[in-house]
Amino acid sequence: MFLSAWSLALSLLSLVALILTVIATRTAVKVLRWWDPASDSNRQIRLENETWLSSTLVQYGMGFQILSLLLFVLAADHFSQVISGAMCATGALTANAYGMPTLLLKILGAFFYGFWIVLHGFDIRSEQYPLLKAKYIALVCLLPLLAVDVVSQTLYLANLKPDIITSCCAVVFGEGGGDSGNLLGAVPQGTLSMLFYGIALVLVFCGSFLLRCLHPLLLWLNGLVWLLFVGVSLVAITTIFSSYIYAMPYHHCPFCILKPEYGYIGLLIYGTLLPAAFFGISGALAELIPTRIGLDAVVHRFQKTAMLLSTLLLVLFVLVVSYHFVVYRLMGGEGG
Amino acid sequence: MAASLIELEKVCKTYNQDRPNQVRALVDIDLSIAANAMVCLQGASGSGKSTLLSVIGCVFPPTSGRATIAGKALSRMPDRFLTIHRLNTIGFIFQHFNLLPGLTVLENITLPLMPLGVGPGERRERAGRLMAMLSIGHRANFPVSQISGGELQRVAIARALVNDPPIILADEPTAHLDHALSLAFMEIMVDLQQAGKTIILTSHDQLITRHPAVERIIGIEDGKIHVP
Amino acid sequence: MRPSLMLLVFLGLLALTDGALFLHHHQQGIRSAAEADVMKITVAGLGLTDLSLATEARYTRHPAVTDLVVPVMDHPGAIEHFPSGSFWASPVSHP
Amino acid sequence: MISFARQLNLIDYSLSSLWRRRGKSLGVMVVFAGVIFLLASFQMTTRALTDAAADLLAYAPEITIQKMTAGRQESIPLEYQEKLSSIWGIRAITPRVWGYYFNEISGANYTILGLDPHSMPLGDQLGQAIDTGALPEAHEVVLGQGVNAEVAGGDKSIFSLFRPDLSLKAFALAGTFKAETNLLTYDTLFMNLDDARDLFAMAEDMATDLCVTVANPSEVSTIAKKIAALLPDTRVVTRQQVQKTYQAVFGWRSGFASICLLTALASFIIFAWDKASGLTPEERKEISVLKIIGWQTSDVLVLRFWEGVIVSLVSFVVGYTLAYIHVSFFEASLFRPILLGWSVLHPALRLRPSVELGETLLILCLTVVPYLAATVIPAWRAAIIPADSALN
Repeated sequence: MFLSAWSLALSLLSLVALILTVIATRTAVKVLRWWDPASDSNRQIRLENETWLSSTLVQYGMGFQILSLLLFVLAADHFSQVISGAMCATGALTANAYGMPTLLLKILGAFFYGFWIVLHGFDIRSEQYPLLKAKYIALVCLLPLLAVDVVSQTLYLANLKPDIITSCCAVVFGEGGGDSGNLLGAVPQGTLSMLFYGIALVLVFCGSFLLRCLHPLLLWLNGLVWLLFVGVSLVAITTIFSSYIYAMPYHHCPFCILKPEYGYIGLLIYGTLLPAAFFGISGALAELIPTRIGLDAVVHRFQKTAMLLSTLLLVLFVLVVSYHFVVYRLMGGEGG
Repeated sequence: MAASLIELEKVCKTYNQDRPNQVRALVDIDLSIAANAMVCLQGASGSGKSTLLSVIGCVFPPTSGRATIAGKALSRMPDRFLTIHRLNTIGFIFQHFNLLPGLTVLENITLPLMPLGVGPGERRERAGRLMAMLSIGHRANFPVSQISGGELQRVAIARALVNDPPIILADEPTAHLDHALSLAFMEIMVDLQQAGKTIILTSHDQLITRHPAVERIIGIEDGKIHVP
Repeated sequence: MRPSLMLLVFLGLLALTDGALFLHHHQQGIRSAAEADVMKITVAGLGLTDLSLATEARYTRHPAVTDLVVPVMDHPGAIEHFPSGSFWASPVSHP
Repeated sequence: MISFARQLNLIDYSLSSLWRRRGKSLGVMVVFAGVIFLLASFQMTTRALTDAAADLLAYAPEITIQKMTAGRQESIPLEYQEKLSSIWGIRAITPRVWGYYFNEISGANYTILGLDPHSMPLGDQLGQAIDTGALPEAHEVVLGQGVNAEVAGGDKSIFSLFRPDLSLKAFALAGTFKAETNLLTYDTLFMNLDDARDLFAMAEDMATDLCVTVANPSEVSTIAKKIAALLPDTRVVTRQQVQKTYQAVFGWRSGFASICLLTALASFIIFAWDKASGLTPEERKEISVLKIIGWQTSDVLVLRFWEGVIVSLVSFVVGYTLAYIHVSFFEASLFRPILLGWSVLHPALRLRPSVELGETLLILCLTVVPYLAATVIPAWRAAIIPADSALN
């Protein structure tokens, strides 16, 4: 179903991102082959200029990737009006095998772009550009990821079949009414909410300790717990919190919270969770930067900022996501 | 501050290296210029004078050799760091002034402060002091296309000074000025030297080369220092 | 006033215009809510399946004759050839 | 903080540089705003129509049964009603006669609707939708506003329509639909079931289709399956399918038109690319001067980025606002022919464009993203102009 403004916009966005990344990768390959800081040749001067191009393109790429992620979810919600059996974005995304993988690839892509920008930020702080090789190897790896994303998205759109009345005698019926299947089966709510709040508490303590003292082992642990927390949060949003936001006990959808009917609260929820996770994880990944290259001060300053941001965003996230839940519980919805 | 602010050792600069159109613009230059000096570079066009000025001005690093400018060794430093160093240490005054025609005097003077993140209030204040010193304060909001040659020269000086750099480089500063304005220019340079700046001029103008304040004349020929 | 502030003021003015339009939009919504009941009765009472916008459309006005290509045949005189039929104006001339 | 102050300075400078090249920047902005205006008005019109339809079709008949012969729909025998009596859960079955009447004088198509409203849900309240007069008795008709103006001339109380054999059938005007319902009834003649059969010369025991009302909405799909099994020569259309088809049809049209409009976008992008890459000697000199006095390559890149953002932001807000005004106040007059076909009878369109993040983001992605992408490489080309070219 390409002939829809949404599919067109998504394809255009991917195409643009792909072209920009291909150009950046071309630079990366050239730099990996020819870079020679000791040389004063024209080629070296040109390469030095091209490094600016590649980093700018990656920054644009990240912006486009985030836009594309948001647009993809909104488009899925729109597609649900056309596809048989789909009542909301969940139904549209699970309408074929490529929907959910594309979504995950897009999130992964946005994180990857972000990590690259952090890496680039470290690299250009030293006169030796010590991370240059690593940076451009990472950039070369980014292209296949993006390509898979684009292919998967294209397959998703191509395999969407709108439900149109046809001239055949009997009609093929979709699943029809009711809510169109929840993403996840039954998860024990009590255990899950305890897990969610428990991990959040651990992360807040971890973060505030790390703010005072950057212990390497704890940083790694913190990053790993963040990975876990993202998973737990997504499950918790889907199975617990979303239905309190909708005030509908049987509607569990992680995407409808992005709709205007619910005041775009989903934007705030994902807009705090994902950056918080990004900073939490990148704080740990920054430990990978070797200490001998003299970037310690820069890395430590970044880690402190990252821990501060991730902790603040985490607190905000927990408050926003719990709001409806808590209000419901307090307003006499006991046992509900 | 160290005795010599600018220290060049065996500095070479080759354009289009390893290509048929290779040009050796500087060959084994050894030069040291003390802080607070006023020197004049002299040489015909194509002698390597501008290249030397560029190396001293941190515009590009030398191909080989050591160049230490205001305490920092420039050898094969990426462009990004050269620019940062240039922003902090060098004030340029160009032959054609190189002011941006659409901007006002004030805007032109404060251009180097923009990437430093200096706010508009402080920009105006810093430029105001310089404009008052160079008596062009009444022209602050005039577009540079509407002011006279002598005033243009002062705007260019003000722009070179606005970051308070220790080194001032002036490339043929008096080539487009009449005698009186050239004299006035040299007076300003003398004042700046007394205020602690190191001044490097390039010129053929006898007014400069024979000026009493110019301590040393460095001749350049075919990319080498040549003692006159 | 620094230029970025001027831009902000300009964008603010645009936002104000849009705010006024949004209020108008909101007002319209309230008014149409009052009409919605009558519309609801009409649709349910007559069993309608479409708006009376494309009054000659065979497809959308009523799902009577329906093929994949019908959406683009909007006029009784339209060329029934897909897809070119959707590009050409109907050969029937209206007074 | 330094970084924030620096960005603010760079925004200041990019504004001043846009202002210095105001002819060029204004040209780009006007064209860009025009492209955004076209795409946005189109998207808003489609969305407003589909939204209106979705709101109303929520009350359409739950199931419609149509007889199919040779892949075409034809009249359905009334006896089919009895065959369905075994299905539990059906509340009412209403036979309807539905057809077009082509007015050769005006070239308009009228919709003839014959049914007994009392067996339809909310049918008893249908009187509220009728402006003057009452529900039609025998030989009476209720007219939509558009038909009333054309056929009855506004004040006739009796008029005639042709049967297929060109004999005349006279109708008395029982009333007109309220103007509020124009969007639904503008072209409609609503009459008795028998009169409609008589007008179309249809057999006594036939109808166009059967509307089925279901007691429990969640069983629609099950009941529809049962009907399809019992009456294999029929097509059973559910409300949900009608809704989805409607969305798909308009989605198809809007996609089709978007492709056409994308060519406008493409030419704008080429124009923008050209404007961004054609550096005048003054611009080259400006950048080399900036660089030699201490601006980084990245500063110039950021400068160009802000220029792009400002141009696209202003164009976007202006174009989008104009599109809203166009759709909301001028009935999207530029696009009516494309979206609504060549119909002769058009009710006044009071469109209420939806204002929501998704739509805005969609237009933003279709327009601003290609613009920013098209200007990034020219911006880089400008930014790498070497500093030493200012020295000569």
